[in-house]
Amino acid sequence: MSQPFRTEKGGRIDRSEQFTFTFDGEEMQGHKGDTLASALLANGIHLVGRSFKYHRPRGIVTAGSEEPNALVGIYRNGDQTPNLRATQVELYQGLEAISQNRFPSLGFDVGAVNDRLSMFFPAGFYYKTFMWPKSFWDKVYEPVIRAAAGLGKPPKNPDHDSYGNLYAHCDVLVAGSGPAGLSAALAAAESGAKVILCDEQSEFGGSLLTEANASIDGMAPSDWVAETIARLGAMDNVTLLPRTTAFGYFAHNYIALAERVTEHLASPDPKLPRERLWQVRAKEVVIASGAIERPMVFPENDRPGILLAEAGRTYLNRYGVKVGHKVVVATACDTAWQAAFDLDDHGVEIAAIIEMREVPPESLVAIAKARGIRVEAGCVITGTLGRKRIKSALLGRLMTSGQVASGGQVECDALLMSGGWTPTVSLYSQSRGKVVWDADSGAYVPGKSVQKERSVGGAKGLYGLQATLEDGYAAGEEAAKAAIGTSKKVTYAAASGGEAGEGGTLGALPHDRNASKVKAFVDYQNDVTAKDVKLAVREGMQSIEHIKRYTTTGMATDQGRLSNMNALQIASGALERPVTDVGLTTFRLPYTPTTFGLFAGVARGDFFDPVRKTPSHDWVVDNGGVFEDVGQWKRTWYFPKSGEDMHAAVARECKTVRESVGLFDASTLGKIEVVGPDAAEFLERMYTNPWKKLAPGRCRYGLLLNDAGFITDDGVIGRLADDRFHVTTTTGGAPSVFATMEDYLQTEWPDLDVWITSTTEQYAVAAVQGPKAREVIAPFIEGIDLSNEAFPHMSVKEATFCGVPCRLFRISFTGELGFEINVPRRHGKMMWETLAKEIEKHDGTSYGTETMHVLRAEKGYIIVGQDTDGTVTPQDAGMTWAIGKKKHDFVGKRGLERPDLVSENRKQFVGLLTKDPKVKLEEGAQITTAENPATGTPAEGHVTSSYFSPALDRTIALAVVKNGHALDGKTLYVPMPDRSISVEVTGPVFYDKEGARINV
Amino acid sequence: MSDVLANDLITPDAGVSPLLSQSDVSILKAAPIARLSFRAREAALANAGTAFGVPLPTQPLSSEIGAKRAALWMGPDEWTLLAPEEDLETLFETIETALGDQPHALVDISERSEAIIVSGEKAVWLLNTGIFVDFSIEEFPVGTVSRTIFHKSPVMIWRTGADTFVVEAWVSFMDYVSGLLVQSAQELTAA
Amino acid sequence: MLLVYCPYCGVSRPETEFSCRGEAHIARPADPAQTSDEDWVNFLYMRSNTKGVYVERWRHIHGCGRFFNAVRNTVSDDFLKFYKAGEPMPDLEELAKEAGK
Amino acid sequence: MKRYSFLELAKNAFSAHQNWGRQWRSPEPKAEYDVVIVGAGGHGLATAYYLAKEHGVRNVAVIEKGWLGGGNTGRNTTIVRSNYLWEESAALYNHAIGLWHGLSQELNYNVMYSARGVMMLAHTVHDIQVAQRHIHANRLAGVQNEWLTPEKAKEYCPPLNISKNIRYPVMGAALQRVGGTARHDAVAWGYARGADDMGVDIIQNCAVTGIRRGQDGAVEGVETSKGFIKAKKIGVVAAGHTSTVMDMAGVRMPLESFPLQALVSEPVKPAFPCVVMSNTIHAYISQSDKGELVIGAGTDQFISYSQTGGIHISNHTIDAICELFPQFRRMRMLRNWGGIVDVTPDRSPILSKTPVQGLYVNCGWGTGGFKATPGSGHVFAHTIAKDEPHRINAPFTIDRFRTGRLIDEAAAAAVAH
Repeated sequence: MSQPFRTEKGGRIDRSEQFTFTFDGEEMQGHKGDTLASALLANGIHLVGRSFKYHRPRGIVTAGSEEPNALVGIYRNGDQTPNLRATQVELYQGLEAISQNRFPSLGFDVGAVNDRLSMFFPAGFYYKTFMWPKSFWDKVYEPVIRAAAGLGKPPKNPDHDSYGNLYAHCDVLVAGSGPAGLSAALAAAESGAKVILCDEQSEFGGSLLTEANASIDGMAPSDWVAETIARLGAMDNVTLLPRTTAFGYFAHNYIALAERVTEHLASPDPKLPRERLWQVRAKEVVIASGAIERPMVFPENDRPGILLAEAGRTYLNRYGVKVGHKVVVATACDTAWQAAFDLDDHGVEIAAIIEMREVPPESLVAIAKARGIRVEAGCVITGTLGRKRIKSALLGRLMTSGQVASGGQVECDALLMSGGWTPTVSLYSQSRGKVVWDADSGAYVPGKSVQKERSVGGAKGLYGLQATLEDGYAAGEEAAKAAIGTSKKVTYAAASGGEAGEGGTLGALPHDRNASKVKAFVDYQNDVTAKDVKLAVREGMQSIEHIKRYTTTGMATDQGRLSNMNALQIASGALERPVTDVGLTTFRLPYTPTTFGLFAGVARGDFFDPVRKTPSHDWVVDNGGVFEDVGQWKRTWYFPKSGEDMHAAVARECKTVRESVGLFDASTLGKIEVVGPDAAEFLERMYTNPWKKLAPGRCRYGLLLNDAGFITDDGVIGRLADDRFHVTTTTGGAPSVFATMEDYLQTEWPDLDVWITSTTEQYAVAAVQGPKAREVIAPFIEGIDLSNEAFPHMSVKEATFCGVPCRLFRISFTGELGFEINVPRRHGKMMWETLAKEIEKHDGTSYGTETMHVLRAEKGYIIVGQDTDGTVTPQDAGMTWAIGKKKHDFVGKRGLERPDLVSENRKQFVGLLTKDPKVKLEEGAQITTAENPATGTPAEGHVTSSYFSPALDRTIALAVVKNGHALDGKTLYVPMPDRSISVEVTGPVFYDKEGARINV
Repeated sequence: MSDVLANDLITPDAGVSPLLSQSDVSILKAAPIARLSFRAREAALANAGTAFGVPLPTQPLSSEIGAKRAALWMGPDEWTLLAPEEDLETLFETIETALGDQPHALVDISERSEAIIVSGEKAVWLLNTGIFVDFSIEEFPVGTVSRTIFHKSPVMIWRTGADTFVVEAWVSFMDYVSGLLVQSAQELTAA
Repeated sequence: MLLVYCPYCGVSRPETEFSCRGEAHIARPADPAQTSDEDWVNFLYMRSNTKGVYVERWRHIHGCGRFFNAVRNTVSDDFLKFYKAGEPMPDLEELAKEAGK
Repeated sequence: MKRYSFLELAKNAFSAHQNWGRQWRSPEPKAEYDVVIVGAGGHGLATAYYLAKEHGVRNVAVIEKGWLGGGNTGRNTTIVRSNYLWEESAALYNHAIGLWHGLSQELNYNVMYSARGVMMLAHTVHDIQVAQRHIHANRLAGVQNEWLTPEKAKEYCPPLNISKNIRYPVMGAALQRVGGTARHDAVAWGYARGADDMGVDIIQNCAVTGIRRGQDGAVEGVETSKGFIKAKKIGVVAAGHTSTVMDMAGVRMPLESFPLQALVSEPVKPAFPCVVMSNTIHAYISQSDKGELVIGAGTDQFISYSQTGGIHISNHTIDAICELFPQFRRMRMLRNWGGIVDVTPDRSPILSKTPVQGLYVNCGWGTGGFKATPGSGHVFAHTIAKDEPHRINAPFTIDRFRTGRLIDEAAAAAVAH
């Protein structure tokens, strides 16, 4: 029969809908509503994976996100996701799952040899060995260790799916929808608060979906859940988010949720994101994350078929699956007894209840007796048999001496265990709250609230259905009150059954086996045993953080949720110190592993970062231009004609500009309008240069320093009126210059009557440069006499271009006659196309940033950020001329007087000419005095810019060189891997040294 | 009131087809408009308001509207003044003249940004895919204007109706902003 | 993502709308020419970097553009006070005491 | 101290590992030491180790507020490289690289130094210029670093997306083959074990609450939660808490402590062969021996001692990683944490005497201190023992901020155009 472990009836699965899925290629059936884990169990499959280090066969242990063993790879539509918990994977038609960390197969895994040799692999073994011979580490040991480690196979192909993002605000966020969460959400919502209720599972209800032995307001718990969810769903102020994990609790009540939107669907609509990140600012948070059951640490506690008791109950009541036909229940607390009773109700044979406590509650014993279930009190499990599935359990009787006497063997095909309950304090801990030790329950519980949150129910160690419901209601009211100032008392539901249980145990259980031979696992996935923890202590590790890092306990994909408390207890015992003195590791986000794509969201491709384009962009694309990324901007790099490479294109562009005319898009340069009666005074303080005497209609080059004295930006500044300046900055520097100006203006000189406005995008800017520049623009400019006399170099004036208002600058970054036309951005395309057409008539060219760089280098103009690097002063750059000598202060003036900035041996800006005019230096190449310097020789400087100069028909370079200004004509060397290049130091101006070409 | 304004001053660009047209949300490109940045200390506000035609709001994040005019509070000494684009030059002159020697800064920023109109019952949802501001009507009532961040781009949001928002961004960011909004809206049409 | 209150806008917004500009109340010396190298380096680089209650400058860069000051506990990241630029530094001990209550 | 070896491991296996000795003691502090080191991170422990080993100064205490190696040593992304721009930096980090190579053998503790290569991507013309400048400078300084074309970069790191169609295509990379990763905890533990063996007292859970100075201004010792400990020399190696500790001696520091986040994915089989860094789009990634992808994120914009950070920082880092390695989009974050990094104005460390006699400080490593651990400890031990800096750390003074003689590693990243 298919699904031999399926119950006859019951469970929340839809038996009318059957799905076929595969596990390691084998076809199986399950139902709608199953998880992969429940479907596998229904098919009698417990062995689902191999452990990390010893490759031991492992089975499903839990029914939740804390599952350490049942990690599988899921394949669909060419996408592959490793390490998904089978307990969380919802079944759909055609689901394809594979097991992990085994070779060649799950059943036969050669890695299992590690288990046989495990005596050589105690905790931290790799720190003690693999050191000889030295060369073996990289070549032999490490590759082997790496291949053996890891779990699933990494995805190979780019992800097809998309991921969404949503910011949300609410009054009360409730994380978790068990009894405490549901009642809290209800109370808060009825109080009028805006509520978001999320739960990591596909269905709301949490433990109520497992609870068969209780009633709420006379209803079965699951019916009460349905009714409550219906009520909440009908309210406008409530957002219900199933399949949504609150995975991160950040400062100031900022919570991140991961919603799985399509993962459970067989064929999702591709328009839907696979997952969605919710970033929620909540006024108040209710943490209702419940508690999870603790495994018992006994020898061979890791066999497939050994599960937590509550998981066994969940599989039965929620999924209609029996974990076995003959089940042993091992427990130290009351709650697990109910698992035995529920299974018994479904006809599963309970081989025995092995109760650690000498005197379990009489009421439970009585029920067991009535059902005819064998009870062994004062007993523990001391071992198990069965390699790929448990076959029997060894019993040990606890003696008053503390010793354990053998108590025989019980056959079984599954074992349910319960060491008690551990509150899930992850979110509380992430909120930076400090947990406190509760000796009564033997658990860490939330202490004082640090943020605006409260833990309820199991999450704070409170159990029992009625108590939990009441706690939830009260917390919901309280949260609403805190968030919106009012709350409404709601009618509490009355529950019967689901009482809180007593009991529990921590740490390794006593046994009568050879302690040095047996393995009792603390952390299943990472194969950490009780022995390992003790060894770490023996080796001097005293802090729990050291123990964790040394043994790797708690570092598996469940982040220690299952293992921490047992490890802590074992460490405490070994250290002979109380648990509270051992410390506790911090729970870090995410609560459960969270998809990278979720964090990355929509930021991919062109939406990875805004693509900023200028108005010429389309024209450039149409005309074959090549772009470079400059910050977020796309700037035209060069315009190759057919057959041209970059070098040829740039050479042609350079030549054309110098001989006739070129058109360049300068729109990306930063533009700041400085306006107000104190505008000149402000610039006087910001820039090194003097501004007060600059006449309206004139421009000046401005140099900007930081207060340390180093060059940070530059640009031409035009005075449009007494109280109005048009400032330009570098492209990359635009935001920081603006911010710096605001900073000084607002915080140092708030008395100045001046304001700054960014106009970078207000204008499109075309630079027309070259001897024919005037002829090119003349037909379109109205309102200005463009003659050299009327509108000389460094002029600015408002006019019109093709009837559109423009600001015309006569400036040059090429050394040629040049104009820059600023038109309102919308007309930028028109301007560009008009000018592009016009320059053709003059045999001109469009040119890009590379040619711009060459032309300015021929003239020795610096590029801030290329020829300067944040360590260059105006003196270094040979720009003392830019400093207003009479100014008492400007930003950077005092910095420039510091000892090292006025010392000898500073690197200074010079030109370099290679002895061989064909040899082009590499930018960044180092400069030395020795032709073949010894390794470690300090460099005299480095090449900052280097190009082939078509105008000079040779290569040129700019550099910073120690005392460079005094080295004119001297020979230095640029040592390269294959040779040393000799260079002559020159001034930085290579072309038209007297500057005649600008003034025509 | 503000919905009226959207029809009055911020109008869909007639020549451009909608960027997004779904039953629950649409995105329309707004027609060009005159935008002036006005900066001044308090003393100059009254004159400026008179010259502009509506008073400059002093309540943070608020807007004042009048016939073919809107004044948006951008900061304690900064306003964006909106008017039909044909009024740009006269408006500029009028304000400059009215203020005379009173210290202030008036700068034409008409072309610095572009606007889109996002409207529909899913407008808030759509904006919240990239903006972390609480757009509930209590927190962000009609008439509220605020600069903020949309994913990785600075934007300005102006709520002109319960379900209508004007979203402005610097021109070179608009492809990014509108592109992402359109993309994010796709899932609303999923089965 | 911290929640920062802008005293000019009167609203709290996530920190990415703001730019944090380091320790507050470090004024640029009034007369740099008369300032010693030691005092200049104090202005440029030396910071309290306090573990505890700290005063820092924030700018509402993607909002109203204003600089303002905030008092923050650098251990908890809780803000204790926001105030406009130009206002005097509050009594930090007093604030710390109040926050501790 | 029993030496570790295969043989020793085997021997102990047959005694069920019951006979392994302590790796270090947990002593109570003595009344007086020759040197007190404040901070038992990698740098502090290495300092103590080399004080004892190379300078014969064994009467040393390392005082640690928490647990040894619990600060940035145990929280970083374990990248080791030395291809820094300035000669001073290259010398310092290369000194460390030299020590890394034999460190496992030196310490008899496998620190798993894995020279997997560190590749720094260039996405823009400006990046290429910066990378080339580094390569040329490194070559002259004797530091290995080489340029790779995008194709060669992909050959070295097959998962890398070198498509021209991504937002910031990879235009090449600088590769330092001798760079790589090491096991961070093992570095702290190895130095602790070595130092302890030579008599150094490592005193954990002991907070320094004051630095006592005498009439002459010189240090006399430290006040701690376990009482006063006398010492004529105090070396402060407290990373993010340096300002706080130095303040106890009345010394103001040019430091700001920022939260720096890092994260790991769930472990997977080998998927990533080296270390890749991208300054332009802010991401770095490697894969640990355990199989986790180890990813470094950025710092928050404000100082903080909270050891947490904002989610937007992770978002930006992961979107960059997914852009470069789109196949990792379906990987999942397992753990995210924060450290506190002390940053100087020029992004270079301070390894220096101080204006206070007997007080030495080793700080300012910013986001990249792990790689320097052995070298830093080595030259700082020299500085303390001789009361004068080693040739290599001589430029890394506090005074450089006054004079303006910065070692500005941030500078070369200046914006272009």
